[in-house]
Amino acid sequence: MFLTFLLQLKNSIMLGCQYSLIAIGFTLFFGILNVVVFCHGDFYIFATFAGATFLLIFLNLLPGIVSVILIAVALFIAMVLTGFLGVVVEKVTIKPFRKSNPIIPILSTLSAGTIIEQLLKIFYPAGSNPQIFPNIIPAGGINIGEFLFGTNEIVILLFTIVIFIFMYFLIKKTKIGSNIVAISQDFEAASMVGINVDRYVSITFFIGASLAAIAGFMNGIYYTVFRYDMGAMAGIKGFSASVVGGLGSVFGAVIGGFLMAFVETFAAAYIPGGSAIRDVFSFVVVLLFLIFRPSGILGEKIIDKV
Amino acid sequence: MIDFKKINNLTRRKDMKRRGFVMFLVVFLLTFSLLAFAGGQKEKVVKIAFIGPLTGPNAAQGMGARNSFELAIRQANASGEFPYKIEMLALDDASDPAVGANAANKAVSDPQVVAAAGHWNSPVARATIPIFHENGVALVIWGAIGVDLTDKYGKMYPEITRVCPKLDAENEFLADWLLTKQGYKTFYIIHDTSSYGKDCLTFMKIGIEKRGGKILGIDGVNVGEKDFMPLLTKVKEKNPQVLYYGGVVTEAALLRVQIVKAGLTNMLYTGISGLADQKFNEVAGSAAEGTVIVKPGDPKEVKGWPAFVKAYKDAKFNEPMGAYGQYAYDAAGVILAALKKVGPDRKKLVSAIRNIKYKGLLGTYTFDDTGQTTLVSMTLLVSQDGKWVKWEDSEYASGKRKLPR
Amino acid sequence: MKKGKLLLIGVFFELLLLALIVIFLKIDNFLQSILIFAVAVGIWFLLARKTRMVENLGMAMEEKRKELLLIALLMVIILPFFFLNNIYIIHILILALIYAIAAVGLDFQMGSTGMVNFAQGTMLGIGAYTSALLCTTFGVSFWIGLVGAIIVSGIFGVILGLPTLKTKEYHLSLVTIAFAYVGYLLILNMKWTGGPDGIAGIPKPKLFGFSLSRSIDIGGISIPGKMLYFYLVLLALVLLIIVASRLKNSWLGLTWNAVRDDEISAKCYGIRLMPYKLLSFVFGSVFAGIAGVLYAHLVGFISTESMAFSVDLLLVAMVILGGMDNIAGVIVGAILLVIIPEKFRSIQDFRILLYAVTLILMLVFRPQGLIPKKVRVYRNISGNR
Amino acid sequence: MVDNKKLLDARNVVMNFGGLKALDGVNVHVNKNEILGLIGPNGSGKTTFFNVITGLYHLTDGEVSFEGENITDKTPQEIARLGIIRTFQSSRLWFELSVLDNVILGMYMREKPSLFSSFFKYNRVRSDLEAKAEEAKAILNEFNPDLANNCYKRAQELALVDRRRVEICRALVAHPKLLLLDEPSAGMDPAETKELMDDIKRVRKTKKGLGIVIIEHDMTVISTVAERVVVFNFGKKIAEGDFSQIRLNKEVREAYLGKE
Repeated sequence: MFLTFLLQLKNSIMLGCQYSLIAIGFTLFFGILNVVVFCHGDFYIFATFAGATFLLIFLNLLPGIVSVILIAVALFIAMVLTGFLGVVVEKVTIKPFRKSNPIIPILSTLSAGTIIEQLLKIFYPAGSNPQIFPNIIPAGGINIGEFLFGTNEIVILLFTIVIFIFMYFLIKKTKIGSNIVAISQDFEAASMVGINVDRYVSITFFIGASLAAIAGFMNGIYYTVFRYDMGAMAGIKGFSASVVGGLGSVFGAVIGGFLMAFVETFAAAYIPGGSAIRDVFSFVVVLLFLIFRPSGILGEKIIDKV
Repeated sequence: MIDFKKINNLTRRKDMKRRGFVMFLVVFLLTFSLLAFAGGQKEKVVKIAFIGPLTGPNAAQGMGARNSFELAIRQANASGEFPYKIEMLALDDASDPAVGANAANKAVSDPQVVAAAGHWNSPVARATIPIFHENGVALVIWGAIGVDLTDKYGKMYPEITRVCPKLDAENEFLADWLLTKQGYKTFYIIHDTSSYGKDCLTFMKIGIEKRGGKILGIDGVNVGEKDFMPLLTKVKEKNPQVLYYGGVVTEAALLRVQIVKAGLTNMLYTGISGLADQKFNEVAGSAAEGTVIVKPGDPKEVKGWPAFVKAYKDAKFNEPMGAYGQYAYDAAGVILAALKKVGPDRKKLVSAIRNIKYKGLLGTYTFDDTGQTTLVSMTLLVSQDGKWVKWEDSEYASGKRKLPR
Repeated sequence: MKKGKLLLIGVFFELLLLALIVIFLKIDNFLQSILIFAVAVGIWFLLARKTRMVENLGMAMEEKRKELLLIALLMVIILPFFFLNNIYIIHILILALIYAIAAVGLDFQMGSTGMVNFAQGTMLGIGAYTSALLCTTFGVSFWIGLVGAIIVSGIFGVILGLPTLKTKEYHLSLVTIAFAYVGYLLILNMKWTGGPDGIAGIPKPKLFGFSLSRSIDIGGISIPGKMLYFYLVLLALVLLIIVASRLKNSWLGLTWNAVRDDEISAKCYGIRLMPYKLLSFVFGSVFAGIAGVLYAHLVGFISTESMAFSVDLLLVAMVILGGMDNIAGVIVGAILLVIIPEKFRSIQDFRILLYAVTLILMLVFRPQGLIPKKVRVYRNISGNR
Repeated sequence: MVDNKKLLDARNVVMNFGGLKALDGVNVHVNKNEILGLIGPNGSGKTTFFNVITGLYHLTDGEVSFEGENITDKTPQEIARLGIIRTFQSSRLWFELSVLDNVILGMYMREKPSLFSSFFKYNRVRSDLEAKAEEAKAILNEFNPDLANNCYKRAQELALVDRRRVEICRALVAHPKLLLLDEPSAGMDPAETKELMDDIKRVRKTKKGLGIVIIEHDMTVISTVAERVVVFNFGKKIAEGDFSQIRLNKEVREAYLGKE
């Protein structure tokens, strides 16, 4: 009984890692440009495709090389590609609309997402079928009594923690971070004091997208099966998580991600017939937050300036 | 008629240019009207409609079936037994009832169409059956296995017949094998929330309980779900002997992989034709080993099979045949046989198809009073070394390997 | 410029348009349809460049609005007669009109009040399910089903609208997205909605005794039931257009726009935001509900596919493409986005891709839509234009 | 001759944003028929004061009463309906609407728009709106004939001066009892400023009993139009009186004029 509870806890943490990584991207983008990038989930699935492709290439071209290095390289490539994708998407579908009605960027990014998804489906070999993520992490793991902790799970968990720490330092301790923060506080002012806003916007999108890439890569490692159309839902979940945590707050995004994961997992596990409508529960949580605390857990209160 | 002079005067500048434009407009108008109203006047052809998911999630199944169907038509034309040219009118239902309804309307509104074969998804069939009934066009279902399609609609409407076995037969067979032959006792059922999954649940449940098996739990998952760990952790606690999944390949494979991850190694994983696709073995990889499924009538049995496969290859289609190609092929065969008997007449064809006795690829087709084919044969497959192997010649049957218990 | 001549120009263009539409629908070949489209667009640009045709047309629209609209309506009425031998096209036309109704409803939020709403398709589904359930389980008539659907979708409109008290822009969009998913999943997983099997055998409405499912003969030519349904839907659309334009051209429309353009100054002029935002949601949902009913009784079958998220997106795209806060524009957008994909069926897999690309191009090069909104004109005041 | 009945009376108003005290117990009153000038360096809390009066900010402490009625806890809408109308520093028109529509919407509070009538008495609603349009056009014409002539322009297409004019028209047609002008002359050249001041004077002549509070940086405006001046600094009222006295006030000089 209690063991099952622990296992469910582990499951939700695994899911939470992915959600929060995606959510951070949303929160960064919103912080700096006040836009919600609705194709973020497609960055994520794109990264899964990229990662899988390069891993396959490596495993076929140079078998017998230490797999750790291969994984690192593949992940790196996936991150870079996705990062650039993010930058391009910003240039094409967000920059032109900085001044215009917020409805417009919502739609432009949405359609950008659709385009990515469709391109994957049409031009990736057998893209409309479920794809296989090469099984690179050795099976097995640590057994603490009945409690099984898989190798890939350990890897994912550690890696996520590293990323969180990295993000913390990036935002708090580096020039890039401070500039990004400056821009998010006041776009005009930042550009006046001579921060090259466009450059930092691009940097932010690169970072956000590559975080999604990491999440996508983990998605591959964890589930090993993926399909072109799995991005949209992941994106919406990430967005929800960032809102629940408080749009604009990185730490909030992390909390939000895990909260969403907990709700879903335990709804599926402990509510009779809950697994079919687990998303209902998470979305209801989102709705409750939006109605009673729109600023989220850590977001600062929204007051419209006069 | 419109006086262009006036219009010219209206538009203030008095050069010839504008007159030119207006004339251009008229010319363009006339040409295209001609272009539009011409057409239709061709040689005498008879069309048979094929409807299936040519796009969307099940496009692979749909295209394979479409090609097989076309193959049958080509052969018929080549045989020269028909005094007219037979054409296939291939329509897409995109697995969406509304689109399917459009397609059905398109089919029935084309006077040259004499009969139709249709649908891989039961919901789409439910949407189109009334349309075919209203217009008195025979519909031979080649791939949709929802039970009510014949049990309910087939009983009411003489237009509806089905050449593929319905879903309950498969579950019945599987349940019988699991309980009486293999003696499994405790089961856990997971199904997707599509109507396919729900029917799977219904009939597997019946099959198990009828034989005194014990169902430890039932859970639904949405199509497109990828995280089954919470569910499996729950299952592990219940510790059943068999996990039955009522659904289709992608989720089935994801589930299979996570079963291994969750350490449920001493549990049999099983399902029906929804899993019957090589893709499952590819995607689930090593985890797939030892999965047992039931699939209607393994065509490789019948002796016409090699010829059929060869013909399909020679036809140089881009897509593989899919799991339901042979049924589409026989659906075409049934329609053509009836056509040969009564000629291109919608009304006559309806009854002709119902009462046909046709020797097809998979066997001899006759239809009962619900329009369901009486031709039923089931094969049991087990995943062995990344392939679906017939149970009889598998190492599991020979005892070389053991099924988990 | 004489008014009579203006009228003539207007009529001429409308005839041209009608011809184009008929031809476009008649042709089954993808390339030909593209070609026609290209030619039409080309001619339009030539005219706009080189002649006064277009200005005059604009003037005609101003001066002879009523007459031209009437003639246009007549043309729409005769449209189905071109396709007597092809019910399929009439079916498509009906779908176009139905989606137009839903899109006009969505425009109350997106265009007039400036709130993006991704749950309009869900509302359509709710309306459809309400009527379907009433008609199949309680066997009531189409009309009672319609009334029921209007009430229910109105109520859900209030429910969806309430969070707007607290949320704006992106948060609001998330509210609607969440609402859409929750609605979809609940209907999919509940017993009494038929779950994934949906609801089949929804009866065709009866009009003065005879059912719209069967065709009737009038003076030799048999008029298919579909065509009567077409007129039913057309009637609904016209009535709802009148309602919509009255709402938009009265104080309600003005206040909606005020809320859209600047909430704070709206407050400072005594405009209470909440009731107006709610109203726009309620009206929008009711329109969607009516569209849903018409849809359900047309297809005769309703399942959650008809209210999937893609439908929500499609409706939003219609409003954007056509032109926000402009009824005519929205209707054009709806009709285009229903009819053109039917031509694209021949290039199956690329269809959705083309959608998305067009939408982005649209947003970049003409964000105000095909037919941008116009400023309100007050007739009888001195020195007009 | 000014009749000295208090129109607006704000007693020790305190407004806190987190730590920072934007308003620190200021007492300001406005009489009928008078033009009160409100001056002070940037960030001294002038605009905040407007926002508090109009109910956009909810004040931390103190009390505001209007014609003897306590409006401290009223919503912006209610306050507007009582007759306090303001303009904004960065003019806040409804930019996608035509000039005409902007002014017509100014008359919103004089109406009781009802759904019923917009359906069933549509023609009456229209004719009523057209009457409103006439009135709007008339007042636009008073301020600037070209405005009346291009009354179908979208507000966003207007020049700054005209935007402010439209804003004032919009405010006037709402029949205010107290009119709050937030830096109406900001970004205008002297000539335009002059016209503006004439406009303001004309307004106070035509509208009987109207009180006006005007925030300004431009001392010439204050000196010409304001009968009484209140000086803010760091959220406190540091001086009050007519301009001639104020300019001699030592504290004010340091705080404010010293800067110029």
